[in-house]
Amino acid sequence: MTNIELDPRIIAIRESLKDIGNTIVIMSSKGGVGKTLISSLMALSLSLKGSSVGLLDLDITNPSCHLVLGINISSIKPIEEKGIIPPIIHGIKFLSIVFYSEDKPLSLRGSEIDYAIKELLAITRWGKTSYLIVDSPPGISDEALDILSYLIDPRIILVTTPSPLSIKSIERMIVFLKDSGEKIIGLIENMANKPTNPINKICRDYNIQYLGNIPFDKYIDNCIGDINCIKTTLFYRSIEGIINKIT
Amino acid sequence: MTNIELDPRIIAIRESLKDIGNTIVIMSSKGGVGKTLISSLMALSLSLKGSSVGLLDLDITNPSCHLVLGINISSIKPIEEKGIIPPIIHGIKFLSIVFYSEDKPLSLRGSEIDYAIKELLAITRWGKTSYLIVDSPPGISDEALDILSYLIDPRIILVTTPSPLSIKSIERMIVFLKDSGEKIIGLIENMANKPTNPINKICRDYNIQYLGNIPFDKYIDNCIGDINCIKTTLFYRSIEGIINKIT
Amino acid sequence: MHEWALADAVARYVLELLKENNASRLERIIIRLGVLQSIDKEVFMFSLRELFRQYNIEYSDEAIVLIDEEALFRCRRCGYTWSLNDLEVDEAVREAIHFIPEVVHSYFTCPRCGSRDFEVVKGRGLTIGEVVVK
Amino acid sequence: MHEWALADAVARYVLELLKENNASRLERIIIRLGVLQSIDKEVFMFSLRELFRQYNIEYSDEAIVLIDEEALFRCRRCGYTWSLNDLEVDEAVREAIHFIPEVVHSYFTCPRCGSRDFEVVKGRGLTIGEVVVK
Ligand SMILES: Nc1ncnc2c1ncn2[C@@H]1O[C@H](COP(=O)(O)OP(=O)(O)O)[C@@H](O)[C@H]1O
Ligand SMILES: Nc1ncnc2c1ncn2[C@@H]1O[C@H](COP(=O)(O)OP(=O)(O)O)[C@@H](O)[C@H]1O
Ligand SMILES: [Mg+2]
Ligand SMILES: [Mg+2]
Ligand SMILES: [Mg+2]
Ligand SMILES: [Mg+2]
Ligand code: NI
Ligand code: NI
Ligand SMILES: [Zn+2]
Ligand SMILES: [Zn+2]
Repeated sequence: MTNIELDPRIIAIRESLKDIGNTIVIMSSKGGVGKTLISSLMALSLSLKGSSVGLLDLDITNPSCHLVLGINISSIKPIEEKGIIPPIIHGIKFLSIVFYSEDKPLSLRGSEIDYAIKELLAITRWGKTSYLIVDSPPGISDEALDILSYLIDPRIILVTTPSPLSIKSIERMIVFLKDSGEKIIGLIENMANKPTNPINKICRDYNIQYLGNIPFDKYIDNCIGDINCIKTTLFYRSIEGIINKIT
Repeated sequence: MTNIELDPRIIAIRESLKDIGNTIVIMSSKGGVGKTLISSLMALSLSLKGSSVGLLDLDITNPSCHLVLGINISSIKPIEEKGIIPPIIHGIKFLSIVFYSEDKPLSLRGSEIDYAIKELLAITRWGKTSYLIVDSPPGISDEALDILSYLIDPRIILVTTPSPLSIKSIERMIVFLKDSGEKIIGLIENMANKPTNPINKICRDYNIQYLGNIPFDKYIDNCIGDINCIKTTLFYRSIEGIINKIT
Repeated sequence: MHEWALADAVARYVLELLKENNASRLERIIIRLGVLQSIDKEVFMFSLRELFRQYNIEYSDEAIVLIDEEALFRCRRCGYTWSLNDLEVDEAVREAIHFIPEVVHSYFTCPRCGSRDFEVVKGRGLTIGEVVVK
Repeated sequence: MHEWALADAVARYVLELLKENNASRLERIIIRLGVLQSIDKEVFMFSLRELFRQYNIEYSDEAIVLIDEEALFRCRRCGYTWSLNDLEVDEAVREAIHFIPEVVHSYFTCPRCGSRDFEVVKGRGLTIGEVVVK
């Protein structure tokens, strides 16, 4: 064991995550491809199907899962008891730094992001949880590196759109993940009315499962913040289909 | 003068940027709102109108301006001469870390991003340049903080879409920028067929100029990498309109 | 109160150190408590002793040394330095910061230039200064 | 060759130091040259002397001390440590790295676990060790 790993918080993190069954991380180095919508709706769908599920928003400088699920962060807070216990909202154990940053701007240097993530992970008591869904920011920097280092056996779902700009970006991320032997569950193609050739080709080239496409859904924006509305959308039905495939 | 500022590279940066007329930074803490398309096309439009213009891609871990402009990074390189001289492509002095990372994945911790940006800025010889357009990544971390610290008198163009998730994000960014007295040129509303009420309201509330909307353009993705195709798009015409407003 | 969680992290850390060094007794541990985490020293000390007992960690009463650390900030933009005492901090904000000290960047800006690009030079939270095991 | 640019940064830095300290002469400057920047020592020394001359910086011949620094990497995932000599680096890659040393993260992964999450412990590039002005 090296000195790096002897940060007391790293030891605490191992302990606090030990009763989590599956850790599923939603990733893409491109922004705006739907990571936050997908992670929030996956957590919702798993919860409605009766699983015990946690949702952890690790987009530290731009958290937004609470907006998708319509969580009022000023009235609901984690309980402080030998650490912090995430509030349960729509059946989901939800944790985000917005409980503490209050939707104010939070600009942090990378090393500060690393510190904040370590602290969040170390003091949170998830308890027995079948699925922990983790939302992540774009880019490949401290958040992504921390997720791969500190979480226990993270399994990754990649998200891309068929846009040429997203494609290059997802290829770079795949190489990055494969090099260090990360486990990739598969890839979701978002904002595509049907599976496209370039994305199918990437899945074949890199031997990654194509988990499904999510059509462009012009109603989704109107439903943000209202889960009853969300549940009626095509987007949500697509997520349910994908959940059935991977559970 | 404090010790922080006495990094030799900081002094070199001041020198290397001194002949730049206007530094315009395209920013938003939300990803996928169109920052890269907008910055690349702005540089192109300014260049075609006869201005001397530079384009600097500071999305270090996910650079993509070269993809928009169809720049072949393996055949074209900066020239090394008492520093590096950005190649001129479509009349644009273009600089991106991809010239050195070669479109491979580049995962960097925040402190490494800070180092890379300092190095890039310190050794580049822009020469006399009327406009330097700077593309930036989402989030509010080292790249954004470095841009505001190291560039000389940066003036900011904000980008958002009308989506509720982008709106919260742009509000946080505006507060962040206003607190430290940054100069905001104005805001572009992307993927909106006409100006929307919520974005107009933000502009009024924070006293920011509404620079214009860019309609959803379903042809833009097909033109990525081909500037002749790009020049025929509605997206490009919208950018020309905005350029006329701010120059 | 999350003193328990912080104490548990320290106790498990000592446990691993003892194992690694084939040691049986904690001779000394210096723990700095940065003021941003607002750690209640008595509660923390009580939790730590209780956890040492649970984990069968042998130690003498004088082994545990707690040191307070003031908070100091420095602006990366303009170089200005200030301390927490220079600021008015209301209770709700102090509460938020005590969980995740990094959120100071949401509530404060540099008193001189308004930038949020400042560093917490010291006083962030719990750090371990020195440990001796035998 | 961008030795000139690096030397110019150092020369301007010395100039500011002299001004700040109301000093007139550079007594000593220790410059460490990390191997990743592949700085040609002769070209660098030549450029530095030329620039000192241009900026009217007075100094004695022994004032400038250049020290080579080997590159050392450490994996943040598994703790493994290695040096540049353990790697085969082709010319084009060395060329890319010498401009922006951080792009090592594009070309190399940890030899033990494959992670790109490693740090450059030393040997990154030019750093100033000590300066004395009078
Ligand atoms: N399938 C879809 N149909 C329509 N709009 C979508 C779809 N997926 C995402 N969006 C739009 O993209 C925006 C960004 O989604 P988000 O989940 O925040 O992406 P990310 O987390 O990757 O940045 C949303 O606000 C929404 O407007
Ligand atoms: N006005 C628009 N019309 C249609 N698609 C757009 C428009 N603006 C952006 N896009 C789409 O959004 C994607 C992301 O754009 P990009 O410029 O890379 O955003 P950012 O740099 O903010 O992440 C593009 O690949 C394109 O598919
Ligand atoms: Mg997101
Ligand atoms: Mg792992
Ligand atoms: Mg971009
Ligand atoms: Mg400024
Ligand atoms: Ni507490
Ligand atoms: Ni060179
Ligand atoms: Zn300041
Ligand atoms: Zn390793």
